[in-house]
Amino acid sequence: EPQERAFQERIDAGQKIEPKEWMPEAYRKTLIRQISQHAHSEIVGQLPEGNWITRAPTLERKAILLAKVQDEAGHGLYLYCAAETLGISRDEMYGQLHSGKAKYSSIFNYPTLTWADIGAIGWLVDGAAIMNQVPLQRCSYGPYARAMVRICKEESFHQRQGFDILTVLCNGTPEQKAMAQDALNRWWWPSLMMFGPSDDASVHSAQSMAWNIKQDSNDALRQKFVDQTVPQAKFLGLTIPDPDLKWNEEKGGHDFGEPDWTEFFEVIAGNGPCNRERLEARRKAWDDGAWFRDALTAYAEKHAARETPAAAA
Amino acid sequence: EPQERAFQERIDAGQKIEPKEWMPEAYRKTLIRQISQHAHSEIVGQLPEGNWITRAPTLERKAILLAKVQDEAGHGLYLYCAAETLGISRDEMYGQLHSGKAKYSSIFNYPTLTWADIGAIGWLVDGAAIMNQVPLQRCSYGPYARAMVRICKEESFHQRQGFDILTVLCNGTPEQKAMAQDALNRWWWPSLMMFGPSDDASVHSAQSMAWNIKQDSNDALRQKFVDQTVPQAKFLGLTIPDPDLKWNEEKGGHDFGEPDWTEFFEVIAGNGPCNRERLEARRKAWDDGAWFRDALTAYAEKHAARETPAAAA
Amino acid sequence: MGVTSAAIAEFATRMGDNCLILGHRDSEWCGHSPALEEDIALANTALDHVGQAQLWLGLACEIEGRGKTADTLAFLRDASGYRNLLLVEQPNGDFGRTIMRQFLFDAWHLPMLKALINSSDKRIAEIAEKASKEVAYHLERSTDLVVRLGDGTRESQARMQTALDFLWPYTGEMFLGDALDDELEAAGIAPAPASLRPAWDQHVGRTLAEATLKAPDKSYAQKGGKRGVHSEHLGFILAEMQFLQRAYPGAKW
Amino acid sequence: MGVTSAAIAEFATRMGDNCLILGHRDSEWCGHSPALEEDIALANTALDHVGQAQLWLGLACEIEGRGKTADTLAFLRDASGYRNLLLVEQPNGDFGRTIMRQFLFDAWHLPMLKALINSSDKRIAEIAEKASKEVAYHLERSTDLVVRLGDGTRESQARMQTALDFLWPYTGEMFLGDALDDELEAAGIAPAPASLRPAWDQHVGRTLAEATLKAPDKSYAQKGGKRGVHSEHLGFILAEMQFLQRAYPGAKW
Repeated sequence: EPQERAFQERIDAGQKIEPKEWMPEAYRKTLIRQISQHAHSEIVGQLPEGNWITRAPTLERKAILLAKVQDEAGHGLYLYCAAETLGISRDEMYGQLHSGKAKYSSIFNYPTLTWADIGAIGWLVDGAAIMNQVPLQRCSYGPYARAMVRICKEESFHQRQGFDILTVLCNGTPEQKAMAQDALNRWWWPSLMMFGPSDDASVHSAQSMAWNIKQDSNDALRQKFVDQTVPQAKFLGLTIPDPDLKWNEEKGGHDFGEPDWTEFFEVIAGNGPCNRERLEARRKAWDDGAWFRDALTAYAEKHAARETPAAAA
Repeated sequence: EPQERAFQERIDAGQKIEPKEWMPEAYRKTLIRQISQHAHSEIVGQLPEGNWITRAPTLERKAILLAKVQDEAGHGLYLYCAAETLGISRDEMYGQLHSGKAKYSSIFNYPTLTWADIGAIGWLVDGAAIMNQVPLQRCSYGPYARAMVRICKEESFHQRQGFDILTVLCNGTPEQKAMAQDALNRWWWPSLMMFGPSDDASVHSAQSMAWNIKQDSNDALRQKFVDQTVPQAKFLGLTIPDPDLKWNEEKGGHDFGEPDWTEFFEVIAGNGPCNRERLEARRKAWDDGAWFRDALTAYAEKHAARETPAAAA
Repeated sequence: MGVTSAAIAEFATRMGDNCLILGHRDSEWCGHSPALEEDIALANTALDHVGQAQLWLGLACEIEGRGKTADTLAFLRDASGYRNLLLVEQPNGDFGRTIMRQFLFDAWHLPMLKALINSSDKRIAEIAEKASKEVAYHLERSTDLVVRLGDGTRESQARMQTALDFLWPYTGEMFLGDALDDELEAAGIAPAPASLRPAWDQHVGRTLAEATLKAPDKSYAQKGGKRGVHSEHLGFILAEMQFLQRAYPGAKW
Repeated sequence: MGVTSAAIAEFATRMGDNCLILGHRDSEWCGHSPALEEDIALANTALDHVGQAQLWLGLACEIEGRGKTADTLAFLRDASGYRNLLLVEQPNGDFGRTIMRQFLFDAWHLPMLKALINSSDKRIAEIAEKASKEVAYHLERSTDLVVRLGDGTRESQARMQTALDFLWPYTGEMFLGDALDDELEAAGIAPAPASLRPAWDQHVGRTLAEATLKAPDKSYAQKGGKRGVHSEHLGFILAEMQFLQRAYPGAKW
């Protein structure tokens, strides 16, 4: 396996792997799974936020939210393109999403119930996503790393916008402040679960780290997220719904409670509050749009056919 | 034609014609057209008012409106039954409605744009309908006359409810009063048109009158309606949108302007604001409900089939 | 009697909100149902539910004693203030899903009301007495339709099974008690939610069997409605329902 | 210049309301369109329209000078206060109808804005200048899609023809002038609506021909939007759009 050794050496040396270069089959498969799952998350992620576009409270907020959801579709596009460089088509990936074979981030199976949820998603969900994604800008697969550079820039913008929504609510009427607190109560634990279960023992994770397509342990990222978020909540005047949360001087970080992993696995298993609706919405968009995609293909073929004979003549 | 003469004599004597008795084919056809059109009007009439059930401003108003729309469906049912006694099935009549062959009252092709429209429909549209319908309680065809007795009782109740809605609005905020005036402005002329064009010269009308399935001329009813409505508008403090409207001492009634018959014929021709939507809604209800009706039929047949052998054994 | 009035008011709100939201959903069918008889029947059901909502919410206001009315509660609370079960706010879907939703709810509603007739709180008992007559008829009707549609054509059976599968996860919430329920049960005011399960299981089981339908094996219960955590649908219901009261604050109608 | 500020404010409101309501309709597709590229493109169009609405409604408020903002107008007017064309409030239907509606509107919007660039009112000219660049792109895109979908498959052609037939009666309103339009035209502030017809006819005619679609012969114009008499759809749009501002009066967001 000199090829594999050489491959690993290049990765260890911090070099980027590019599409046409040799790579182990498992590396390719792992990346396809990871990138397409990430792409699907962007696409499905349009739905909970899109749910409030028509009800955004001001024109400015409406415009910002529209732009954000549009960015997410754009991220989906970059990521599908990155995955396509590994030899899978976008339609295949959609097929996996619609059949339930491919996953997307479980966080999007929670409902957006108030306008404050739009703030909380930006602050917490995008915040957690960034924490996962920033290291990926330096990951070993070139197209993925480059997509992440663009995505991270926009995500941090989104996070600030979410925080801004909450800042305004927390400085608003008592009802608005309560709305913000309620959103934090509902989104806090699902956000912590975004980093996945404790992965100390995971062989899977070890291989991904060796390949430099995962850089930090789930627990380390979760700790980092908590430590970053606690002072922000304090700034907002909101209470994090965790009685076990406290500063641990010794470790220089916060101690915090254990998320309800039973709930996590239920949501993964399809029993979250919105799993069925999200998938149904995506399937419906796809099925209802078949005629549209077919028409564009037919037009392109007719057009090509019309031009070819002329060119040949 | 001694049969026809005898028939006419019975009618002239004020006797009722019953389903199984002999009647001229033209009488039958005219009645089917008139009754089914009336039934269709009740059914289509559910739509403009139904449009505000989910937005009724109080629970009490919601309940009243629900009951009213339910009554209309009930009226439809009586009338379809009355028409069925003349040898046409309900499904055939639906078919004529859905194909556009049968008409319904043009008034329901106008939209309900505010809550005040619900008041205006009760006051003006039901008011005009009652004026048309009261004499029909004494019409020559028994089943139709009896249906009209029930219907008229409920309609006059509806009219009072509509007037009550407007009374509250007219005694409410300036915005509410403006809403009421706006509704009157939009519903006044279409209500006058409900009596149909001037019918002095209509042979059709003359025959219907001879058969006692129409008792008054369109113009006479329209005059009666205006005379009844003007003082009610005054009571409400609303202005009828007709600059030519004034009391004529000599004739003991009001002079009033001519409705825009061009508009009337456009609406009849399908160009009213809501013609397409109304018909589309009814067609969709029918088509989407096919599986439901089929299932009930299939169940009844299975059930009958299961019982028959047992009974025969 | 150690039960605070607040607990009774909250209970009345839960009952009233179920009626109000289900009545709203039913009323969306007005003029659009598959047969004229169904237009009439469903409008009638909606009407009963609106009337029941008036009674329950009226009671909640009376107890609270701050001059609110049933209308205040109906039209001026945002979604997080609503206490209805998730089941009743689910979209209508096809007519089969609407009937199935009604059936699953009625089969819980009637035993609940029957138990409430013996409530130690007279006001609750009175409302339950009145409502139970209406709801007995609702259940009779929805049961009959579930049987006929389930055991109808192949298509109708498939539609009813799909409806059942879709709605099933929302039924568990009806039987989950919380501290409030415990408090009310201890005081003889309302039955423990779990105590209604056998009657429901029996009626639903028998009906589904007759309807040739099969209840899903798994049953992860979707919950939250009773404490104000709803689905994304309720916000849209309220935006529509409350528009006039919100847009013209303080006006009389 | 005999034109009252009120007339200019009303005109700006008409322009702004068209953008706001069409933007709202377009935004309903977010996450639900037939292809990812369309999600992006339609969100972009919606975004442009919301921005244009802010400018036009902002101008209307500035002229009125009573401290209102574009948000006040957007979120606190009931339907009868809205001045948009009936065309833009029509339901989305399938994606083909949405594209066709956009096309028919864009083909009017661009000539309108181009004419307004020469408005004697500088503020109007400035908004038109900015918006026309965005709208030129909208028209390019919707024209291209109409051609490709019309001349695509048999099904897509049928869908686009159905969309065209459905929407056609709402196009006449764009070219009907009233006293306000006369006043503004006389003052060189805005073009006579009828003057935009030839450009529209030409572009639409050419595009439909290329798309193998046929404009309906008859054209009874549905009208009323410009004077606040809308279809039944607008009320539902506003109930949803305005919910938060109505439910939490005076709050800042």
